[in-house]
Amino acid sequence: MFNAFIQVVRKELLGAFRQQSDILNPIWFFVIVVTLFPLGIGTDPALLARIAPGIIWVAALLAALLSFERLFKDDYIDGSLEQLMLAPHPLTWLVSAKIFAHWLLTGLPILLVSPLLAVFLSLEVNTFWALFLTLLIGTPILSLLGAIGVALTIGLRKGGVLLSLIMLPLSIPILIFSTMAIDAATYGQSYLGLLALLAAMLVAAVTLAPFAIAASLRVSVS
Amino acid sequence: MFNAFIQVVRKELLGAFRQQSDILNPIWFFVIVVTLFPLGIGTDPALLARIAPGIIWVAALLAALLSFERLFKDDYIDGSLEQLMLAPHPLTWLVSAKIFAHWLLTGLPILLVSPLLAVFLSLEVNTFWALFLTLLIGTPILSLLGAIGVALTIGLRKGGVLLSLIMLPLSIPILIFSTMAIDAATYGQSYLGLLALLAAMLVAAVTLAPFAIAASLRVSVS
Amino acid sequence: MAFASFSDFIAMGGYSFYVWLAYGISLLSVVFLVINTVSKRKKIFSQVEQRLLREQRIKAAENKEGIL
Amino acid sequence: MLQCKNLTCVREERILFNNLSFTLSAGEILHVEGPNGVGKTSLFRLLVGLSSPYAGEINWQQQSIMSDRESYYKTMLYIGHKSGIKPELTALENLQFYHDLYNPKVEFDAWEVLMLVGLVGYENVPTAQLSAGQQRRVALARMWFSDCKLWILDEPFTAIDKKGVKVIEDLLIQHAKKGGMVVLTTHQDLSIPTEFYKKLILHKPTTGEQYV
Amino acid sequence: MLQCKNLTCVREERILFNNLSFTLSAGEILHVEGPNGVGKTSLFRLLVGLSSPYAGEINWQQQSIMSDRESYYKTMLYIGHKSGIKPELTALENLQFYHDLYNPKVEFDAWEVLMLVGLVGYENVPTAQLSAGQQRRVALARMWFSDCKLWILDEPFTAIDKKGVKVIEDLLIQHAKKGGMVVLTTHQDLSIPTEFYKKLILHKPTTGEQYV
Amino acid sequence: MWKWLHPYAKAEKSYILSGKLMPWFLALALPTFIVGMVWGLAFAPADYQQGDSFRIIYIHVPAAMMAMGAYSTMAIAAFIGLVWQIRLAEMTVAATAPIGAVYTFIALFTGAAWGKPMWGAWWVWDARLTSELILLFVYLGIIALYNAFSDKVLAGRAASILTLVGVINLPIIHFSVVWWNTLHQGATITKFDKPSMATEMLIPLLIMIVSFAAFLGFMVLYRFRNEILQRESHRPWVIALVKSSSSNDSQGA
Ligand code: HEM
Ligand SMILES: Nc1ncnc2c1ncn2[C@@H]1O[C@H](COP(=O)(O)OP(=O)(O)OP(=O)(O)O)[C@@H](O)[C@H]1O
Ligand SMILES: Nc1ncnc2c1ncn2[C@@H]1O[C@H](COP(=O)(O)OP(=O)(O)OP(=O)(O)O)[C@@H](O)[C@H]1O
Ligand SMILES: [Mg+2]
Ligand SMILES: [Mg+2]
Repeated sequence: MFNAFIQVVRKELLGAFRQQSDILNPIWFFVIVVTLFPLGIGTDPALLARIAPGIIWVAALLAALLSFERLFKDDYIDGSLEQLMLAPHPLTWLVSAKIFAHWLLTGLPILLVSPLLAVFLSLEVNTFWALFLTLLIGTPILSLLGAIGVALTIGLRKGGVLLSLIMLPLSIPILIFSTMAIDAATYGQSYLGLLALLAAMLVAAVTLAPFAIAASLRVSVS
Repeated sequence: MFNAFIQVVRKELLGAFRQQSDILNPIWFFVIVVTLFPLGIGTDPALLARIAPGIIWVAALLAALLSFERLFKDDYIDGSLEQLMLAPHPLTWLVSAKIFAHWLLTGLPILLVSPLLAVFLSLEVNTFWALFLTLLIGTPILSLLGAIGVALTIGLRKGGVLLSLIMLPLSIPILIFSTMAIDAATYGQSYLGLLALLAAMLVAAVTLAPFAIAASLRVSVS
Repeated sequence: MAFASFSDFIAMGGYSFYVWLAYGISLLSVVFLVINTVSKRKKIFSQVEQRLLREQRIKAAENKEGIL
Repeated sequence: MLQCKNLTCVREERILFNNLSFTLSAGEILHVEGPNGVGKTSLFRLLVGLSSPYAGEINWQQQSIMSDRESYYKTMLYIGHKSGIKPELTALENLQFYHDLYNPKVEFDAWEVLMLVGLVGYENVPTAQLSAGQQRRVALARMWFSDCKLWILDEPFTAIDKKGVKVIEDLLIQHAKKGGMVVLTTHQDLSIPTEFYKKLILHKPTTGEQYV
Repeated sequence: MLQCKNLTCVREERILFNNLSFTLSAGEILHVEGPNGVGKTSLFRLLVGLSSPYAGEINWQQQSIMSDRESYYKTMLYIGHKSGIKPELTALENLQFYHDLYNPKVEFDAWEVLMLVGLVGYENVPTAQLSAGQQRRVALARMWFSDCKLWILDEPFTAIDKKGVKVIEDLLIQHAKKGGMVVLTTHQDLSIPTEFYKKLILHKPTTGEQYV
Repeated sequence: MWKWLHPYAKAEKSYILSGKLMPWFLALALPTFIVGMVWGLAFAPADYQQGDSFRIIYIHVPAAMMAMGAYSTMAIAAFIGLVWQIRLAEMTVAATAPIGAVYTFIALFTGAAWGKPMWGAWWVWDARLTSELILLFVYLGIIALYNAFSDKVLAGRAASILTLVGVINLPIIHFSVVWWNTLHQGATITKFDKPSMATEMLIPLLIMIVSFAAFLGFMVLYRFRNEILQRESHRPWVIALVKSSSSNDSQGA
C-alpha cells in the first residue's frame, strides 16, 4: 500500500518534471503577483512592509488556486482519474498521494522562494520567520481543501471559477490565523498558540479531507 | 462578415448562459478576492481606502486571468477551434468576436459590481468614478492581451501558469496608468490625460492584437 | 594601482562583501550559461544517436509475427 | 463469475434498459451489441462500479462488487472510451506505472510489451505526440501484462488498423482459453469463430417499458 | 481539382512521407489507407491548411491553398478526429451555428437533418450527455447540409454503428455523383463499390528516404 | 539589403559560417574581459562619493546595456523571421533569449548588491529597477514558451511572436514606470546622481562593454548552431556530423 503511494507521487512528479517549466511556474506566478502589488499600490517601503504578509498569503492562495485545476482535471479528461478509481488500493490513500505531490509542486516552491519576496517587500527577519512557518503549515491545508473543491466540481465543464467560489471561503480561517500570527510576530509577541492552532487544523485536514475527496470523486465521476 | 461576428458572439453567450453559474462566477471571484484583502491586511479604513484601487485592479487582473483559460482552451480540446480556423471568414475577425464575448462575460460583470466594492472599501465618489472609467477602458485591453497569451499557450498541456507569466508583464502598463489616474482623482487632480493614454492603448490593442492572436493560433494549432 | 596591498584589494574599501558578491554571482551565472550551452550541443548529438539506434530497432521488429 | 440480475439503468430520467440479467462464466467472451446510444457504455460503467444501477445487482464471485471494491479491482481490467494514458509521459513510463500499481506481481518487460503492440521506436516519445491509433495501443498494451480474470473493453478497436484488430482478437481468444472472461463492445464484426463468444444485444426499451 | 505535388511532411524531426503527389478530380473519392502512425492525419492537416508542409505544394483549382484561405474554406469541409461540437450546447444549436457560419446559403431545417442522422428526441439535450456515437453523429450531420465540393473526413466512422456506416457511405457516393470530391481515411473496409473510389496507400519511408 | 545573406539562408551553410565566425568573437571577448576587469577592479581610482563599491559598475552597466542589446537583436530577428518567413531568423530569437536573460539577471543582481551599501536596501521600487525586472520576466516568458513547445519550428515562431509583442510593450512599460514613479516619490534616488565620469574610470568601462558585446555574439552563434543542429537533425549532413564525432570519441577513448 505504501508502494502505491510512492508510485502515484512518482508519476505526478515525473509528469511535472517532463515539462521543466511546470516546476518553476508556480514560483513565477507567485513572484509576479507579488511584484504587481507595489505597482498597483505604491512603493512606500513602510506601507509595503505593513501589507506584505497579507499580500504574500493572498498570492499563495491564488497560486494554489490556479494550480488546482491541474490536480484532477487533466486526469479526468484523459481518463486517468477513472483508472485511479479502479485501482486495487484504497482511493483515500491514492488521493492523499496526489495531494502530497501537488503540495510538493506548488506549496514547497512557494516556501523556497519566500525569502526573495521578503527582500522585495522589505520584511523584518522576525516577521519573515512567522510568514515562513505559517506558509509551511498552511499551504498543505490549502492543497487539501482545494482538492475537495476540485473533486466536487470536476465533472462540471468550466468548474474553474466555481471552484474558487467553493474554496476561498474554506481557506479564509487559515488566512486569518496566519496573518494574526504574522502580526503578532511583527509586534514581537509570541505566536506559538496560533501556530499550534494551524497545526491542529492541518492534522484534522490530513485525516478527514481524503475521505471527503474520495466520496466527492465517486459522485463526480459517474 | 458582420453576420459571422454576431454568430460567434451569440454562440459564446449561449454556452455561458447554459451554465448559469458561468456568468456569476467572475463576479463572485472578484468579490471574494477583494474581501480577502481586508482579512489579510487588517481593517483600518484609512489604510484600506488608500490601497483599495490597487487591490481592485489587481483583483480584476486576476479574475481576467482565471477566466482566460476558457477563452480558447475548451474550444481547442473539443476541436471547435480547429473548425473556427477553417471557417470562410477572416480569422482576425472571428477572434475579435470571441474576445468581445469574453469581455461581455468577464469585464462587464466586474464593472457592474464595482460600486458594491467601492462601498466595501470606503472609496470616495471621485475616486470611484476614476476607478470605474479606468476599468471600463482597461478591461477590454486585458481581454485582448490575455487572448494573445492564451493563443500562444493553447497547444501546450498545462499552459495555465505559463500564461500568467506571459500575460502579467503585458498588463503592467495598464495597471500603472490606471492606478495613476485613480490616485490623481483622489488628490482632486485631472486624470483626463491618463484616460486618453489608456484609450489610445485600447485603440492600438483593438487594431493590432487580433493579428497577433490569429498568427499565434496558426502556430499553436498545427 | 588603486590599492596599496593585496589585502586592501580584497577589502575593497570596506565594500568587499558587495563587490565580490556581485562579481562572483555574475561569473557564476555566465559559467552556468556556458555549461548549459555546451551540454545542449552534447544532448542534441546523443539524441540523434539514439534516434539512429531506434530506427535500427524498428527495422529489426518490422517483419515479426503476432505484433499488434 | 460475473452475474447481473435485473439491472435497470436510468440516465437523466430516461430508462436505458430494464431488467437486464446475464451471467458470464470463466472462458466466455461476451460481445455487447446495439446501436449508438442504447446504453452499452452506461452498462459497462455499472459493471466496473463507476456508477451504481437504478435497480438490480451485480455480483462478482457471488459477492456484490460494491461490497469489496479493492478485491474486485484486483481481478478486473477496464479500458474505456478514454484511454487513461498520461500524454506528457512516454509509453514506457505509462506502462510501468500501470504495471506497478495494478499488476505488480506479474513479471514484465515494458520494452517487450511495447514491441508486441507495435510501438518499437516510440518507447520514449511523450504519448501526446503519437497518432490516434498509437495512443490507443498504449492503453491496450495493459492487456498484455494483466493477470486480471475479467476484462471489460469499451470499443477497444477504435482507431486501430486492421492488422492490429486481428492481433487483439487472437489475444482475447487466448485469454478466454486460459479461463479468463471478456466483455466488450464494438461496432465492427468480430472475426472470432462464433463458438468462442456469445452476444448480448441491447434494444431500445419499447414503449411499454419506458417507465418503471 | 485538388492537387498535391511532392509533399514532404516532417514531424519533430522525423520524416513521415516524402515526395507524395496525387490529384483528385470532381466526382472522385479517395480512400487514404495505411497502418497506425503512418501519417494520414498529418496529411489531412496539410490538406486543410492547419499545418504547412516541410516541402511541396498543395493546390486547389490551380491555386495554392494558403494564398486565399477564405475562398478555399468556402468549398472545403473538414471533420477530424476531434468533433468540433460544443458539449454544453444542444445538437440543434451546434448545427445552427455551423450552418450560419459555414454554409449560410444552403436552405436547411435543423430538425430535419437531426432526424436524418438518427437523433430524433435528442435535439435539445446538451451534446455532453449524448453517447460517443451520438456525439459523432452531430459532427457528421454537417455533411447533410454542406454545399462544399471537397470533403475531408478523418475516420468518420469512429463509434458509428453499422447501420450508420451504411448511410454515410451512401451519402458519400451521392456526393461524388453530384461532382463532389471526398478524401477519407478509415481502418474499416469500405463497402462502396470499387469503381466509385480509388485508394492511396501510405507506407513508412524506407531507409533510403528517411533523411532528406 | 538581405541579398548578401541569401546564399547562407540554407542551414548547413549558416552552420559552417557561424562556426568560422565564433573564434573571432571569442578572441575579442576574452582579452578585453581580462584587461577591463583587472583595470576596473585594481587600477581605476576609487569614486570620491561611493568609494570602491562603484567598481560594480564594470559589470553592472555592460550587462544592463547588453541586456537591451540582446533584446533588440531578438526583435529584429523576430521581425525578419515572421515577415519573410526565414526560419534561421526565428532560431536566432531562440538562441539569444537565454543570454539576454542571464545578462538581465546580472544587471539586476549587481544593481541590488550595489544598492544595499548605497541606498541601504537591496530593492526599491524605482523606475529603472522595475522596468529591468519586467524585462527579466519578458525574457523568462519567451524562454519558457520556447521550451514548452516540443516542435522547435513552431516553438521558434511562437517565441518570435511573443518577442514582437514584447517590443511594443517594453517602451510602454518604460514610460509608464517612469511617470508612475515620479508622481509618487521622485526623491528616492537622489543619492544616485550621476557624476560625470573621469576618463580613467570610463575607459575600462568601455572595454568591458566591448567584451560583453563580443561574448554575447559568441554565445549567440554557439546557441544558433545548436538550434540548427536540433532542427535539421533529420538531414544527412547532421547525421554525418554526429557519426564522425562519435567515432572520434571512440577513437579518443
Ligand atoms: C537592482 C538594481 C539596479 C538595476 C536593475 C539597475 C539597472 C540599470 C540599467 C537598466 C541601466 C541602464 C544601462 C544603460 O544605460 O543602457 C543602469 C545604468 C547604471 N546604473 Fe544601475 N541599476 C540598479 C542599481 C544601481 C545602483 C545601486 C547604482 C549605483 C548607486 C547604479 C548605477 C548605475 C550607473 C552609474 C549606470 C550608468 C548610467 C548611465 O551611464 O546611463 N545602478 N542600471
Ligand atoms: N502532435 C504531434 N507532435 C509530434 N508528432 C506527432 C504528433 N502527432 C503525430 N505525430 C507523429 O506523426 C506520425 C503520424 O501521425 P498521424 O496522426 O498522422 O498518424 P495516422 O496515420 O493518422 O495514424 P492513426 O491511424 O493512428 O490515426 C506518428 O508517428 C506520430 O509519432
Ligand atoms: N453523461 C451523461 N449524462 C446523461 N446522459 C447520458 C450521459 N452519457 C450518455 N447518456 C445517455 O445515455 C444513453 C446511452 O449512452 P451510452 O454512452 O451508454 O451509449 P452507448 O451504447 O455506449 O453508445 P455508443 O455506441 O454511441 O458508444 C444515451 O442515449 C445518452 O443520451
Ligand atoms: Mg459507448
Ligand atoms: Mg489519424
